[in-house]
Amino acid sequence: MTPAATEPHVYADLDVLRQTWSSKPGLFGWLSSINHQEIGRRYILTAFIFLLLGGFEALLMRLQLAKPENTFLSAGRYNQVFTLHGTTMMFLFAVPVMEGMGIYLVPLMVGTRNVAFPRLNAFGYWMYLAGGLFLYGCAFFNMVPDAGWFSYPPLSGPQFSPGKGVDAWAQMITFTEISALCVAVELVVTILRMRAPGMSLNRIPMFCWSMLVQSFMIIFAMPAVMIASTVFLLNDRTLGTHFVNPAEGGNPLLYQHVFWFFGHPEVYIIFLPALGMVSSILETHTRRQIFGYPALVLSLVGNGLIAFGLWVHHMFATGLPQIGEAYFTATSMMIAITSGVQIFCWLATLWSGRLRVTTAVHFVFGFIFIFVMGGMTGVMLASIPLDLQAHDTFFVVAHFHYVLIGGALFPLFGGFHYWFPKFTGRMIDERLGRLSFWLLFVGFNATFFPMHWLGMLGMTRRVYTYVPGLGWDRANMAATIGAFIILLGGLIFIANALRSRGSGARAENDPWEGSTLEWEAGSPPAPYNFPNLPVVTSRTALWTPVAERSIVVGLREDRREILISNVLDAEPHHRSVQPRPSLWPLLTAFGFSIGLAGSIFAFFWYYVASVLGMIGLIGWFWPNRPLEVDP
Amino acid sequence: TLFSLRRRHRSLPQETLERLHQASAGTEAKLRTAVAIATGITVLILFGLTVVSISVGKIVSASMAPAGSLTIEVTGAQWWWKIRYANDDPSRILQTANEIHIPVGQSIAIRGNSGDVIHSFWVPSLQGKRDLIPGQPTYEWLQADRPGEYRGQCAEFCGLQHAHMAFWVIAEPADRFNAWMDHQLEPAMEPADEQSRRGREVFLKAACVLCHAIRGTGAGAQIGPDLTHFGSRKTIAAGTLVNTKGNLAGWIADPQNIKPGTHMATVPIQPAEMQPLIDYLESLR
Amino acid sequence: MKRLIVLAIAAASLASAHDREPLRPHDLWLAWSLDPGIIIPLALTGLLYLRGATSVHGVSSKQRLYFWAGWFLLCIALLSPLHPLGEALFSAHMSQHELLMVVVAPLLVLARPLVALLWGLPFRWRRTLGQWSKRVAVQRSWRFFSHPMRAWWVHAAALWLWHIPRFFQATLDDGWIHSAQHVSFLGSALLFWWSLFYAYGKVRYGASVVYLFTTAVHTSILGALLTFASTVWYPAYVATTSAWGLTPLEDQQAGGLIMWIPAGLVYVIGGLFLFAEWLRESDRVVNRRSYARSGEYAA
Amino acid sequence: MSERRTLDVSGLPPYEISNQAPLFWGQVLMCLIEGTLLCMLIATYFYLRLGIDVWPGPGVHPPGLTLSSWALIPLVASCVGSYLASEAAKKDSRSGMLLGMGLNLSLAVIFLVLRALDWNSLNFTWASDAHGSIVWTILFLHSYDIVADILMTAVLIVIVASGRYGPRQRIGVHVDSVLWYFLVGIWIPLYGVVYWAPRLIGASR
Repeated sequence: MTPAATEPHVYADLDVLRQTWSSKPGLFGWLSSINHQEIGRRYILTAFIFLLLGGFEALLMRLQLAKPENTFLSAGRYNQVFTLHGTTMMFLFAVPVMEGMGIYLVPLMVGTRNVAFPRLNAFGYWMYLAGGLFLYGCAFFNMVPDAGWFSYPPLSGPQFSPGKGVDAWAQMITFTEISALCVAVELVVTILRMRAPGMSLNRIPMFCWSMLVQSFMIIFAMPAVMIASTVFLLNDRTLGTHFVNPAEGGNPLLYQHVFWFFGHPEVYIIFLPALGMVSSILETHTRRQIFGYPALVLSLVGNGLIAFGLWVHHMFATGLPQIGEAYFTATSMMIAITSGVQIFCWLATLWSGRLRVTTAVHFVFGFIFIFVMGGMTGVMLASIPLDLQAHDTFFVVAHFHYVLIGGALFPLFGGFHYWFPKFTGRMIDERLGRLSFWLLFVGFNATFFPMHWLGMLGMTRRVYTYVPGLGWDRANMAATIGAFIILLGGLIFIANALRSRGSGARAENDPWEGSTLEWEAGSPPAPYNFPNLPVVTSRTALWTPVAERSIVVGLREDRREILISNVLDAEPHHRSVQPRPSLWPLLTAFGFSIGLAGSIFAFFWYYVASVLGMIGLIGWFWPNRPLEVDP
Repeated sequence: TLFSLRRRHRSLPQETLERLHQASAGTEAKLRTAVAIATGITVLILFGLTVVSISVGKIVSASMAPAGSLTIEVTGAQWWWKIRYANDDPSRILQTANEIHIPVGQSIAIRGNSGDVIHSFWVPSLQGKRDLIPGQPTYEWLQADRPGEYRGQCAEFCGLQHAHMAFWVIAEPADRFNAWMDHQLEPAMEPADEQSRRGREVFLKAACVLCHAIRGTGAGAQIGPDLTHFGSRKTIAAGTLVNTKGNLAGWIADPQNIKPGTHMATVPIQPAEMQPLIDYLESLR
Repeated sequence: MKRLIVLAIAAASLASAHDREPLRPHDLWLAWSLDPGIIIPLALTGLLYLRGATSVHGVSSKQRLYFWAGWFLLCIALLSPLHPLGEALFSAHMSQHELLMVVVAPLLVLARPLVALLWGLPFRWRRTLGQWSKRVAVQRSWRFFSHPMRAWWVHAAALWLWHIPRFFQATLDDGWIHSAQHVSFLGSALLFWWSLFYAYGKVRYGASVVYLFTTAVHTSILGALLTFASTVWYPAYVATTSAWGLTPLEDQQAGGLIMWIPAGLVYVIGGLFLFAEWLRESDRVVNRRSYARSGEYAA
Repeated sequence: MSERRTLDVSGLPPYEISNQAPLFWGQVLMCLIEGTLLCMLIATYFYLRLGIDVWPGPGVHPPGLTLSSWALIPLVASCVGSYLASEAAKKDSRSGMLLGMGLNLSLAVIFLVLRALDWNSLNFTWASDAHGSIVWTILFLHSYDIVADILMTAVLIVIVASGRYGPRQRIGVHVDSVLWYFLVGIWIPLYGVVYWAPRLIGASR
């Protein structure tokens, strides 16, 4: 850190601040860290490892499907692989990686020192890690789920899926849900109550808005999947309840309703943060304030609201009341309006700004192109007569990969390049970045575009092989080749990240001349983020000349003091002291994990989880020594 | 558009950032109009598509099989299809498997059910999907306007051999359909030669009868597909193999090799008995 | 202060017993209600507002628009053939209820007509009413129930309880119970919408969005239950729906769908409206703070 | 060294024990999560009801009204204890907190005993049929939450009684009360569903 003398506007004792906010040294410090940057980085890194695993599984599937009657994978193995692929990508990669970006960036963007509940944050990460290890650990001991990432009963029920694979799947959901819910709670409070003075609602950066809406969606959607996976499925399997057992009054469709009540919002939970990233990248790179800020915010909120009314469109084939078709189609179409507004606002921003083209912008263009295509097939699927043909075929596979890879992964990669200097303190190599973009872009389209065609020709999803002579051979081969181009692009992406992290050019605080507060912090930021908390006077905080902005003084530096502000206009309300690093979140997570993992074998382990968890929580909340008493 | 946009902006000289950060009020107003118009057009297009979609749905459901039409009960099972032609006259109820014959130009009612997990009944060229759900029947209808053979497949993941759960719909003119129906209603043909007679004995002696039925013989089990007119079907093992003697031999000898996980048991048959058995089954036309 | 209008509506609805004979399609357009028990209170409310709104200052033209739109739709809901149609079709009955709860109620709340209505009254009545409303007990209980969370519960309870088959069935058999149902639907909806808009001022619009959203979810779950039910909940409609080309089950599904989707859409629009107001308010407030006032970068 | 304009916040209170504290907000969000969970169970109850003609199944008695209704009295009354405790926490009155939490705890335990007696009198289990499954799940989850909050209150009593508490622990007392209000409030609709629904929508649909 540069000494205070060269930073003319620092009114803080940096040494004291650093000592107060740093994690403890050594392994103990690593395990007990509650710093949002460290935990955010851990989330992102762990999620990328799961992305590699999920991608590897995808390659296995593509190899198996490259030609008809292939015997590369057996039927059983293929079912396990696609189950793991879907589960990994949805629960262990896509949601956690967005959470990680949020945990890292939100406190910086709103101008505070940490998330609202730092220990909860650490606990959430450990639960996520434990969930991932649990699923793959079970797989290692041949308890591999094979009923799909959706695990519809009765197929996933006790009768048709003996063994422990599905139980492992169901309990893994609990781990990741707990983690996602923890993050949602702390981000909501961080964004609503810990913003820098002056950052009124209409000045919150778009990325923070997207994380806020996403967090609320998590709060309302994730309990549903816990009901579906734990209460319905796991209890039916291990305790003998009858929620989805038609023989005793249960109903398999109940599971589908509840699962999709979660499952549809889940798509937006993944996708909304990506929209926020696109807005951030575009604002900085077009060097103009993002066009249509209120419209963008409202369409995010609208997206979040409408997403909860669409779950039925995953169930058209189950035989819905005829009279409802018009309603269901109309609502499903409606979600296209909010997405359309976003796209138009970005185009307007591009049109009237002065664009600087970097790798991040490449990914944004790739996103717009792919996502618009995915949106169009989405509109097609909203039509019930069409959906009844395309449902559960490769057309749908193509559609949601266009929406999820195009709509979430490309912006994520763009954001990764954009914020790389902030994460690591080094610039990422542009040439390799563009190369990886083009490979990913071409490979993606080569892989997934033919799948539209395959679906039209009647190739259903989740088949481990197909008979020759149906006209599916060539398109499948093309898709497999495309998958390898994606692999190449991905490898270059990784190589670039590793290489730039070690030997890239040193990054300044604000290499892109960005508009939001994170660029005022160091690259990478000091443990306390800002020497003095900033004061915000406009929507594009950093583009306001320094002379027009104030900084906050008067927060104590010798303890972890933060500023709590009002929701509406971020008027400072009171100060608050945050807890110190602690091993208890890890221990609590460990206790819960042991119990939850054991519970797939016997109910008794829930009591173990409760007792260990309770002991952990008591330790967590026990008054510190020395006691923090205020004067 | 995007890439031309990109070029346009790259060629422009840099201006001072302060002037760029905030577009002028006039530009903003123009952009606002443009975005509003674009959104309006989107809404109109979506509205149009909704109307089109709904009217297509109406047209589709308008040709739904009227009450009293030919009703076929389709029951999904792990990994084959049980087909039952319903009839008020119990003697004209027909049970068969993996192949549906229908008369051309008539709307046929399908009543879907499942004996185990959720399957989905789908003939891409004739109709959309309908899930088959244990414990609650679902309804669908089919109509073929031209004679022909249409492939159908299970469209809901249903376990290990979901990939090998196909069937064929064969649409024929009404008279040929009726002839087929009458023929199918008859019990199995008496073996015509010594070889087939031996084959029937093999069948009835072996474990085959624990699962399969051949009307007119002692075999009446309902666990696996009904084989009364097996020889007349296009495929073996729910669309997995073409129905030839060679394929049948391979299938009986080692079903797990051809369709791993299938519930068809490997029944030990002496090599000398295999040929008669095959000849017998293939003679069941 | 809303209770006055609630009383007026109560009086209006009390007399709104359904006719005994179910409506047939060919009578549809002639089946306007001429029940004085409804017409008189409605007309009286209109007259009072007309008189009051001219004599009191500060009633904006927007408020007038809201009031008259709400009043007109209230008349439509209670006097038009929709009302007798609700005797024959569950879906029509549901449309009537939703009209009251998600269209009329928010419009009347936005119009804030109480002052104008008070001014429409003769002076002495106005003074008595004013004094009565200033009583501590009245003020307190109003404050208690107009808290958004309590209003949320009251509205939710009204909605779910009345859809219990035997209660709903009872409304069709007895005019008084039916009126009680309409009063509790409209009254609780007025309370609910009022609490969202005014209970805390604009500062809490964000919370209002959450209340609206959760209401949208629970009503859509009730609608979905009606839609996916395989049996008819309200046997009273079994005999009457076929005249309108619907099976009783289809009629019930249509009713459920109306509650689920169009009503849900109104909640979404209402939520976005509140959210936009919230943003606008934050802009106004923040520019009052000297340290945070935006200079040339005014948003 | 160029001067920068500053905003001094040293005059603001260093903590806040009220509904403005971040911990309160976190608790409210946790309650939203738990509330969503329990409301989904209510929806599940009715959905399962739709598919069955006789509810609860033949031979199953609907859960009894007597004990469950009497149990409401200590439950609702225990909120008074919570209220006293949270007001005392705001005023930093140790005896007040102890009194409030003690009252809350003892009434909650009485409720729990009544709940256990009532639960014990059910003539069906989770494995009897779908009705049994959902009723047991609702009772289990809610009781689990109640027990967890009782334990939390007990721990807070120990902390406060030992005198080793600061503002953070007082916020804890306040937030504990908020959680208790939620658990009491959410029980009202759950009680209606578990005990009244079989009577109101049981025999005829």
